[in-house]
Amino acid sequence: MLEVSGLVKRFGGFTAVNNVSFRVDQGEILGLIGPNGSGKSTIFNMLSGTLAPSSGSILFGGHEIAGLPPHRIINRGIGRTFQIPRPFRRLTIFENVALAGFYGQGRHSRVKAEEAAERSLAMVGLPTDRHASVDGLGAAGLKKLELAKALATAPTLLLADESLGGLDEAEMDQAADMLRNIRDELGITIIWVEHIMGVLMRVVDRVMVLDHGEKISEGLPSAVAGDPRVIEVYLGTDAETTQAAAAEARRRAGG
Amino acid sequence: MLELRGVNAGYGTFQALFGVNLDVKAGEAVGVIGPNGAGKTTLMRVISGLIRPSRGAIKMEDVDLVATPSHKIVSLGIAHVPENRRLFPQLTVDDNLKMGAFMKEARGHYAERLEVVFDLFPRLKERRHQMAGTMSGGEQQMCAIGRAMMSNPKLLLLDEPSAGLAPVVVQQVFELVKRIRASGLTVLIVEQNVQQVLKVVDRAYLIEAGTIRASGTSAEMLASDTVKEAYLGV
Amino acid sequence: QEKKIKIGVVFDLTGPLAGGGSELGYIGAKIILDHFAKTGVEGYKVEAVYADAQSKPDIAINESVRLLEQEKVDMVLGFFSSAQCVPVAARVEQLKKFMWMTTCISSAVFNDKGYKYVFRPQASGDQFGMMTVDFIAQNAKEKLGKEPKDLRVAIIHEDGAYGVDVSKGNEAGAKKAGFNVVLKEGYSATAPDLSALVTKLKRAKPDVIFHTGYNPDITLLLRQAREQGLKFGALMGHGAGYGVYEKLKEGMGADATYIFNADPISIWLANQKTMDPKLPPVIKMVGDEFDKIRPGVAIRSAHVGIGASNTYVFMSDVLPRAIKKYGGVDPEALRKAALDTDIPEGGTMLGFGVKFYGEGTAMAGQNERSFPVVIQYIDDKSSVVWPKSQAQRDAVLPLPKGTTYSNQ
Amino acid sequence: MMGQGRLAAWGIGLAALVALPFVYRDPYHLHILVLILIWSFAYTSWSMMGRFGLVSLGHGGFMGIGAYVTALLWNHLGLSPWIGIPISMVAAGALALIVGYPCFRFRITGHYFVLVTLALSGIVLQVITATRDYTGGSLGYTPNRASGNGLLALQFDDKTTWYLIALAIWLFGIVVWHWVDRSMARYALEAISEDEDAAAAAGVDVTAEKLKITLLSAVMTALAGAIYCQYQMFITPDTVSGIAVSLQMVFAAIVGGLFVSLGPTIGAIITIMLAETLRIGFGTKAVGWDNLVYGVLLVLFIIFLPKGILGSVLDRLKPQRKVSPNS
Amino acid sequence: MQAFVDIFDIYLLEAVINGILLGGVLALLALGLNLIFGVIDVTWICYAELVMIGMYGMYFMVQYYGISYFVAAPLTILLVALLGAALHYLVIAPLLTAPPINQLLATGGVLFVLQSFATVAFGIDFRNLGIRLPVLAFGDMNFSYARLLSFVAALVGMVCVYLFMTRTFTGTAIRAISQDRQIMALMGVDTRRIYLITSALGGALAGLAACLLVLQYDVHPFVGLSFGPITFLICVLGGLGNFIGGFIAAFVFAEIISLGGLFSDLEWGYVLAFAFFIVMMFIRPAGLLARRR
Ligand SMILES: Nc1ncnc2c1ncn2[C@@H]1O[C@H](COP(=O)(O)OP(=O)(O)OP(=O)(O)O)[C@@H](O)[C@H]1O
Ligand SMILES: Nc1ncnc2c1ncn2[C@@H]1O[C@H](COP(=O)(O)OP(=O)(O)OP(=O)(O)O)[C@@H](O)[C@H]1O
Ligand SMILES: [Mg+2]
Ligand SMILES: [Mg+2]
Repeated sequence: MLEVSGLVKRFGGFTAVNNVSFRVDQGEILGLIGPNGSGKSTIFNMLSGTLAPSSGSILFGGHEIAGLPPHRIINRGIGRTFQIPRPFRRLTIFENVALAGFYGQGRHSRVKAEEAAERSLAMVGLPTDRHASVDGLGAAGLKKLELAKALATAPTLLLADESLGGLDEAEMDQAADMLRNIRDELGITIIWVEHIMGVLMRVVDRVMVLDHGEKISEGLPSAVAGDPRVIEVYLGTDAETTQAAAAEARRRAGG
Repeated sequence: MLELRGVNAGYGTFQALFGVNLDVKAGEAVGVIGPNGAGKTTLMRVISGLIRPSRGAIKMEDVDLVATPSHKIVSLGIAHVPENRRLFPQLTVDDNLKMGAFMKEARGHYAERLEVVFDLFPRLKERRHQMAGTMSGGEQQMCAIGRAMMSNPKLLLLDEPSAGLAPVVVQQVFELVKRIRASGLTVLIVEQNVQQVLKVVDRAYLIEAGTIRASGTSAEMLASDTVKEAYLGV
Repeated sequence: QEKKIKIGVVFDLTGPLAGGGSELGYIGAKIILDHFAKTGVEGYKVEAVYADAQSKPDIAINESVRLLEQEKVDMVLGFFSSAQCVPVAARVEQLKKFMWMTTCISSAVFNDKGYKYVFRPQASGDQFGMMTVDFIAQNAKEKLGKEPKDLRVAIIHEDGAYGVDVSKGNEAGAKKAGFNVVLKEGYSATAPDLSALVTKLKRAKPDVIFHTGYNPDITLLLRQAREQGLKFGALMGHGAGYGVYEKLKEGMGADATYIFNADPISIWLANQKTMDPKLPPVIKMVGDEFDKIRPGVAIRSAHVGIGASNTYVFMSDVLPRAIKKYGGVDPEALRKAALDTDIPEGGTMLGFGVKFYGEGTAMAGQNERSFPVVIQYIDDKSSVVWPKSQAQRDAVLPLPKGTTYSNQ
Repeated sequence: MMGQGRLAAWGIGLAALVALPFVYRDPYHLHILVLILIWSFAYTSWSMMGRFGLVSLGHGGFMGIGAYVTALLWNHLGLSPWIGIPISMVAAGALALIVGYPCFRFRITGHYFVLVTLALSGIVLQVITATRDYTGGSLGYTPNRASGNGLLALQFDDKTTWYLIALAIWLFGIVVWHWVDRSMARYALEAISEDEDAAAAAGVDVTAEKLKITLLSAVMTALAGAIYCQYQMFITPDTVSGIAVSLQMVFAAIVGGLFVSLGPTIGAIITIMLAETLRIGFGTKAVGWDNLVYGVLLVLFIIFLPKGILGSVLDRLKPQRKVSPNS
Repeated sequence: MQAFVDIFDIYLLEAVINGILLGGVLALLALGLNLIFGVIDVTWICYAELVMIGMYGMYFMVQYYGISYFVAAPLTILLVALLGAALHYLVIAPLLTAPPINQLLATGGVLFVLQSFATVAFGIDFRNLGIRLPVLAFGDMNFSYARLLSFVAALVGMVCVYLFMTRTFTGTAIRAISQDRQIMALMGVDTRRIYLITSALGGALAGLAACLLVLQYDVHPFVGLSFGPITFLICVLGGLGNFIGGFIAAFVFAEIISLGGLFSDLEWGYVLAFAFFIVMMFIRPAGLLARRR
């Protein structure tokens, strides 16, 4: 459903994303990993239209979307979360999500938007109370709100940027389950950026690794976890845990 | 070295800490763990003076921190790496580091400290003229730690330093904590990454809903049922 | 019930216009009103209610409406800026109340408006402009040695109501006289820089500059003119800033000498021999009172006299007639009394006479006998040099050799 | 949704307002009331975008266009204000689009936006002054008196008529305010004012939403300018298009309360009444003191009632917004 | 064609140079504002009114008390510096956490206060220092000494401020403070002190401008209106907080006014300058010197 080829992003003289090509299939969860500053969020920004690519093509459902403004892309069905949550603090939690529901789905009906908001909030486990304020949300709550906003836009492809950062382990597991549910129940395709390998490897179907803006590896979790280059630039001594997690995932999938 | 007795603190009418007692001895590395919203960050803030306790005593080497204006607390040797980095996004990396050495006591050693920090994080040296706000999450974390190191502190407060970092870098950070500690610095570190953090600290506190639930050496904590059940959510 | 006339008086006591001359006009009017408050008029007590228009037209409107409708004054008097007189006159007319303007010289105030209740004894702005042009036209050959068609003149003005109106008079006059107008330009009185204008003047090489402005911009223009080395034969000012010699002197020192200024004659300069004998004591009284308020002023500004004289005409001529002949101080009586006014030349402190254009004429309400004079500042004194009938000395024209701006 | 009680309160209030000029006839006070209503409408129009962080100092320009275009069309072409006003509103709207589109497209926000709009009102002021052959320049401009039908020319001598017109216009402004407040567009604009990227990522067409509200606000402001001109029968560049006017709008809206519908109205009442009372109170006895006190009071209001007078009062009355349980 | 040639005469050169000199005046004015508005992100709408008070200070010291110009100047600078500090302490400090629009308005209120204070205290008269500096003549062209002085002061001031802001710790702290005020305490920075230093410095620069402007302009309570808006536009055109940009922008603006005034009407010169500003905002929103993103 998504086909990216030759994607490049330069900031001044610095190339943050360098000639990256990949594809994502319907119903898949693709893990996107790589060292800090390797260009993951930048790719998300280009996919969602927040940044215009310097060059390259992004085909989504057969249409070229590279360089379209964000609202057009969202209306075509790509939803995203931000790595650092960006809630609208002057709106209530419900309004935050209803807003995304209304505009993200092409401004059709307010009723539909509010239904979508209720569904999404319930899905991520936030209260559907219409007056609850964002100020009361902790780190985990804000991450959930990001997800709920993205879901309310009724995406077919969800870009989740570090949905687990700063969560405690209990909540991390919950969140991972949530992502999987989103795929399983709603049939939403997901690209997931995360640094917590123990969780990521258990959930994703496929992994792509970036370094210095270039793709250095791609494949099944177990294969990537064993790739010496990935271990060197990214996993380090975490490699064992990662491989264990990948192995467990394969076992579960197989069984 | 650092001593908290019966500290209450909060935000407006909301109380986040309830009678917290905590000790850090010189040269020690101490961890603080606990679920989201437990009050860990609040604890760090109350030590570095960003918020004021509503009750209780805080002492650093016998100096009463409660009576010290917050901008003077740094010169007592406490450096705080805040949650979410809090860099100055429109300043270059260099200028951010410079801000870390703002105190009179630190200005003289600016050049030396800069060397130390660049040694720790060569990436920062490469990017010294980039605006901090445009760097990746991990680079920003390095910059934040570097900035705190610039003041040549005795006690380093680290609030979730590994959040958002790539596994290799997380390793590095924990290595770094070890090294910092080995160099004689005292470290108080808040982490979600319990397994990892307990490997590098001597002792740890478990905080939950604003109160200290358990404390002990790393080994004790790893073994403790309270920790497992309350925190690891098994 | 006691008989009383209540007069609402509106001037600008704050804001840029206050310093531009409005406050001086206010002082003049107040001296006269205070005087009549003591004596009363034909058994009527005189009470004045003052208001500050703050140099803003909308406040002038509000204050006038308030005075008329809230304070129940019988009439309004005063006003300095034409930008205020235009709307206030329309309002007053609509309310059928009586208005007596002491300054507001723009011709636009009356032009074809057909007012019935609004009167102005003062000369209009284009008359100012034409007066100076006329003076130059009459002296071009003799003093400047040029045929009018060879005379290069520049007309510059601040772009407010006042400057624009005067410049129209300048332009019309220049056309009639057949001058070669080499530059005509307006500028904002708050402009921080006039050097481009000075450069253009240098390029245009005018023999005579006709200028209308307030003190800050006059100082700035002449200062920049000096610094950039602008030379010319004569500078003709037109009231407002040029009417306040003190300020010219402060800003320009000796260079203020030989500047011409068109204004109603300063009452202290008016030819007292040809004047109605009951006026000189009033002039002296105004002078004494003014000195009490503002001690140590070398040349009393014409604005004071304008305020005083024009108020005096109303109090001593129109008002008594309204009471005696038309039985009161209602707008109708005042209007009829004003239309009856017939003061010959020499009958006012400013020298001119008063007779208003009647209803149905284009300038209805305007004094047809008023005229300004041209004075020249020489050695810290101001002397009338034009028209001939009033002239006290011969004009120094062109600027003598050796003076800063002289093009000789 | 409006509660029964509030609806009733609005109803009674309105009835009282409509009845007022038939009971109370002091012309000067009515004059001030008409001015307050017209300005309230102008301030409400400003706050329409101001409340979303789109602080414009260019609204003086829109007001000037409303007033001058209407009056010029009437005087030169004899076009009735009934046609002239819509044309002037279209003109103001066009200008708003011309300046707004690039501003929003290129993400000109905050201080930058404030200053671009400041320059805009500067330009309109200068242009009106410099084209004095048509506009009368700083001498001001007066619509010609209608010879015949006052209704056609929108000219009335009667204060009561004007009071009712101004009241209707003001009410229209309040209704539009509520309409925006309850629309989805409000969510979008609040979101935009906090974080444009995040709003865009939620599907909001940032440029379009901002343009729409700017257009609405500019067009309404032009209407206010035109009505002001028809009432006063006189305009000068300084009273309708100067930077001072723009500042005055911001002042009143903030002092009254930017985030409540009646805030700008309260702001208008307070600033106008205060200025009037102080000016009349001090009279010519203490020249200049009224503005001094006025300025000091403004500063104090802003420091001590940062949410505006009405906003702060309502805050006290209302229970705190519910804070959700920590999740 | 002839008209075209006519334009390129000595007067054009004079206009260009006068534009540069006016640029000096504007640059001097913009310098302090850039520090306050551009760097610590506090809007002093009343900045030009501080200059006005400074001009009155100069006037009274020199004219009334007969103090020599060179003694009065530092006193004035000190006076306005104190005024700047007071402005911060009394008006801005309570509003630091409020939305920026409230700061803008509060200082707008101060603008009223200062104007009417000047009216009440000094009267409505236009006042002039009456110092007449000699003229510099080069053949047919003449230039203002006072303006040259402003130009030099602006240049020196700009270099000093630039060095101060980039080279010193305090300067860095000043640049940092608008970005994250809360966290400054962790750096050992007393935010109140930094704000006071900056406000006083901003005030002092306004005072410096006052000392030089009083040589060229009449003082009156509304003199600030002549400069206020233009100064703000210059700061933004140059890029907020960018001192070199602000310096250059002042000259660009001045040239437009000067040449626009020469080729067309003076009034249209200003319209042109404002329009240029708006257009530039679209082309280079982050200031003249900023690289386009
Ligand atoms: N600025 C604030 N205002 C009001 N309440 C706050 C504020 N910051 C934190 N809180 C509340 O105080 C409590 C403790 O927060 P704190 O940030 O100390 O938790 P934490 O242990 O650091 O959590 P996390 O692991 O998510 O960082 C939480 O309930 C939080 O909602
Ligand atoms: N606006 C910008 N200007 C200049 N450089 C930028 C900009 N945005 C991002 N970069 C640089 O591009 C690189 C990639 O950044 P990106 O945020 O995509 O990293 P990331 O892979 O998401 O890292 P992390 O895991 O730490 O979030 C980084 O080196 C960053 O400094
Ligand atoms: Mg990232
Ligand atoms: Mg925390």
